[in-house]
Amino acid sequence: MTTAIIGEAAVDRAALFEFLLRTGDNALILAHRLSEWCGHAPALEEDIALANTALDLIGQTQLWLGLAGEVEGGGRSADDLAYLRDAREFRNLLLTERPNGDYGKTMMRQFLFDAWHYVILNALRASSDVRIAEIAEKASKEVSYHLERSRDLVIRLGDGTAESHARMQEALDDLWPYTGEMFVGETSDEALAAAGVAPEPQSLKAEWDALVAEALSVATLKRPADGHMHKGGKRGIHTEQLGYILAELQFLQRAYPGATW
Amino acid sequence: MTTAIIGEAAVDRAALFEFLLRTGDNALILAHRLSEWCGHAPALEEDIALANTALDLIGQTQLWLGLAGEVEGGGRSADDLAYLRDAREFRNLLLTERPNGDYGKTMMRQFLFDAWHYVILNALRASSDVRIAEIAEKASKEVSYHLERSRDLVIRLGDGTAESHARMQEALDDLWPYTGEMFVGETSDEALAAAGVAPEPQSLKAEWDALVAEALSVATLKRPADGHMHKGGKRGIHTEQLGYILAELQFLQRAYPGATW
Amino acid sequence: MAPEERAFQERIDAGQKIEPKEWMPEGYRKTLVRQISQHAHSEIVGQLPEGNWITRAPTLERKAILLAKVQDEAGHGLYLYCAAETLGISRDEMYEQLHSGKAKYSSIFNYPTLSWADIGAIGWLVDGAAIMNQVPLQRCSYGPYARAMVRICKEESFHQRQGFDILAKMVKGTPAQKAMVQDALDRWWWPSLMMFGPSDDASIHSAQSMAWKIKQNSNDELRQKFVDQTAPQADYLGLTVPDPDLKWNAKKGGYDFGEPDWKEFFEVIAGNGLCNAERLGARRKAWDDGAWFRDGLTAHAEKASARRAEKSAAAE
Amino acid sequence: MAPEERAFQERIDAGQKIEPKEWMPEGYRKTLVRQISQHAHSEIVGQLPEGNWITRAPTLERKAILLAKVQDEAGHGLYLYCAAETLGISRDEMYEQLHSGKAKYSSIFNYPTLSWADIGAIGWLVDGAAIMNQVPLQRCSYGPYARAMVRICKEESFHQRQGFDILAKMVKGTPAQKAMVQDALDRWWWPSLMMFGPSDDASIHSAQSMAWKIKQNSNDELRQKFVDQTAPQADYLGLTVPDPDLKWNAKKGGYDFGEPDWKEFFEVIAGNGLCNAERLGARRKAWDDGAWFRDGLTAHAEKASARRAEKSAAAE
Repeated sequence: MTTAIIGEAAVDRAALFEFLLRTGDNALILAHRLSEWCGHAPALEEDIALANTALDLIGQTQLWLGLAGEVEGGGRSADDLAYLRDAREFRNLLLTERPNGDYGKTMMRQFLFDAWHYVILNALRASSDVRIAEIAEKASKEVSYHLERSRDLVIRLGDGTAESHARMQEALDDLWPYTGEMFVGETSDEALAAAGVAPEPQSLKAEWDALVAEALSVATLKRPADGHMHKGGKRGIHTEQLGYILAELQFLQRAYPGATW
Repeated sequence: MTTAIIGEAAVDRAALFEFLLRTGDNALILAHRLSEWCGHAPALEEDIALANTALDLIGQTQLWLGLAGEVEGGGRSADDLAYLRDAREFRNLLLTERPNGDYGKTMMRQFLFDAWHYVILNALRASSDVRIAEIAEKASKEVSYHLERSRDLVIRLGDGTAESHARMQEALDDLWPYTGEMFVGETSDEALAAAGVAPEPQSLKAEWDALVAEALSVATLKRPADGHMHKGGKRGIHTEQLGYILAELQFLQRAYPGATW
Repeated sequence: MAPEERAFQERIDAGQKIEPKEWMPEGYRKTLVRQISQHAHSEIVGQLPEGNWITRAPTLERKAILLAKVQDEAGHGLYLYCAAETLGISRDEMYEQLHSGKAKYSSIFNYPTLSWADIGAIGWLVDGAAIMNQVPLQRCSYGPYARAMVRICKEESFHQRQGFDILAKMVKGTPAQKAMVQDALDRWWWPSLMMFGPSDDASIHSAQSMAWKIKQNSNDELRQKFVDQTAPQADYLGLTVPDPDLKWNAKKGGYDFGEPDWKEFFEVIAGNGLCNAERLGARRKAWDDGAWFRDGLTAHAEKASARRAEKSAAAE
Repeated sequence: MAPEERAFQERIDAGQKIEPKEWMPEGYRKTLVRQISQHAHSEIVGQLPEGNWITRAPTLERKAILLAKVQDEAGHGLYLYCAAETLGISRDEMYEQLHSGKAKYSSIFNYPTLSWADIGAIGWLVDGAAIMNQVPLQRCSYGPYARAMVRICKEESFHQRQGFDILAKMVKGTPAQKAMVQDALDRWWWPSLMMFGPSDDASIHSAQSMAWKIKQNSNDELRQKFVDQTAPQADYLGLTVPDPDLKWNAKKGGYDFGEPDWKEFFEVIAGNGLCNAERLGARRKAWDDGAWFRDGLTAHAEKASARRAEKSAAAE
């Protein structure tokens, strides 16, 4: 395998590529789910906020997948990676592809993801790879706002009416088994951590746990027990949802190969 | 424009191609909608019946689009026509692309379509084009069974509980504006009718009206007034639904161009 | 004319702005509420035909631009609802009027978006026509509406350029792409012309609206201006405007053009467009499905304020 | 052993079939109900992973074949529910047990179908393993079950050939297609081996089921047979079975192979497979959403029979 010299550290190019795909795919797939709400949110302010969050995430997708293509060195652009890979080559967390459900479920998914996203981006700001550090610097500002919003809504709906409380608790219980995957390290992660490029996934858990526990407690929601956790996204084993997302997302690029838009 | 000699009649090849696309696309798109129910129907017998109807319709699609490709004379197969045209080139009735809704709506859509399908296929059995007459002969046997089933369910649900009655009436009211299109003739239809290839669409209305009126009356459902009728499908102006159907239907052929399966 | 009405008209004639708390004739208030809320509803419903292509946008860049645009439009809806609220109607009342069918929204959004080129055509033609209507509204006599329009017009002209850019890229692309663009123009041209409304001769409202400086140009004037601006752009793109009567008239210094199919216009207004039921259905569903969400937020706000009151009482 | 129980066992030993109304030990009845209903549930739930690809099947021909297959499976469900009903349990009771989680279905259907090759792999491996289990059941001591199996086995072997055919076509295709097939084998191989259940040493039920001729071969025997049949087919397709321990053992005239990950097996049984919640959720939703439909049919049937009764009373 080839290695890339970044600053001081020599890291495995394939491992770095995988890591960047994961980060970019998370943003892309979650933005897709949020976009599905367009015009259908329960309040105008929510339509605006969702479009804004999706927009931030698409911007981040461009940066992460752009860098991934650069690291890969095969001439693939961010668009090539977004539009011309099939499901097995996607590396997003299963959490990001979960169906929207009701607006409470969408917000709970967002909060659980934002809290992790915030923690990992903060860590990546100190990456030994300056390109990663720069993207993380920009993205973490956006994501800290996402987290502020999704945390706030989880709290208000959790501690709202009996119905909103019940819906949020159900959303939390349904989504919880998809959170463990955020902290599962693949072998490639060790090398990246050793080189100071990216943190080991499990090292982020304590901070995420604390963020989540605090918000859930204010929201009067009960943190589910850590039972079985689903995984697979990082190795391209997805739920059956992803194929449908990609059929839609990639339609034009697939149907009109080689066209520029 | 070129003309095709069929039996005694010389008909416009383009008009014939259009007609065959319409007939094939109706079957393909409706089969797609029915397939979406797979494993989700309200009774096991319904799962079986839906799969069976979809299967018949896919078989008919193969025959109609196969003949369409032959008539076109450009070497396109039934699969090419099904998988490699975009929405504007599809000629199905808007009725066939309406979302499934609840099972009552699916059955109402089926009944309204089956009644028309039965009438037109019966007429096509006497087509001056023997190839069309042969396909119609085979298909009309299948469709007479489809109609028997959907008519029966519309009656049983219409004259069932207050809830099932209300659902069926709502389905009927929602779908009614999509039925007028079945009887709208395009200019190309006149030539086909003159050559005895296919009936003029409006000539089928009386028989359809009678079939529908009889069933609705037994079902204790109120036939909606003939107000504004949507159209466009025959000229490729569809609802926004069709694009999503095709993104899914065509994914593999688009993503893996040239592969054989 | 009553003395206060006369004074009101004199202020308008003098080019002064009317502000929320000031006296105004009931007809003026009603006309504005109708017009502003209809405009706001159009922004909201307008999210749907464009939202239809966000998940299928052909590149990440185009997706981002479309997301930003749709976000702007929801923002415009927000300013406009706020402007209308200064006239003594609540946002919920306006929603109620939309959902019941009492209030209208722009008929153009009852046409389906059938290809990616439609997203370009909406920016170019629909936003283009909207700007033509809205630019004079920046000088409307009602202050909050005029000020909202300043901001909206700036963003809209940005959207229009982006729409044009989508098409400019596509016409330089493959034959299939170029055909998509022509097809989009064929379908959106006439509905865009109809956005200016029927000829003013047919309208009773227009004269009074003109006197009140709510309206500043006739529908036909604006339509002419739109055609004069748009026809050369179509030409630049290498497209054929679907109007055999369209031709340059050197004498009048503008284009002659055909008459839109007003029968279709009134059909769509009457609810018979291809998408009326779906658009309104989607908005109603969003509202109904969101009831628990809004109730939850209200309940939380009440709890929070009760807690604050309790705390401050304890602190005293 | 009570005399009737002894007589029962003697009939079984003599190879006679037991029929519905005849006396049978309660344990025999219970075991059969559990096994037949679990089998029926598997057919029904098994529609879902395959149904996932009907709308995306790559050709019309493949779509038709898959539709026919799924239809057959629903049909198998129907025979099997009928066979179980002869033992005094209703179909609704069996559904209730499925929906409450009391009754199981084959764990294999809790894995996702991620590519078109999975449809081939399910036919080849999953149906292949199912046939291995089912062929001996044609000689099962309970008549209705044995007869249902005759019909089912015939169709299943047809499905298996179709699945193999999907893969045979793909491995001759593009590198991407071939990679899809290898990936499908990698994911479905071990779960297929697990379909035979843990080693019989671990099972208390097995000995009694064998004595009653409900079961005729040990799990390990059938697993060995499956590997012996399937490994050469993988070879023929040019695929690599994801088991480093797999090799031909000339002495025993069969393959040696590795141990499946039984921890995963029990996890999935316990509800923790990737799709458990979705599969059961889909079935529950289908049932709940369909309540009005079934009620409507029942109400109609009652009305119709009341009308017939009235008519025949009037005629007398």
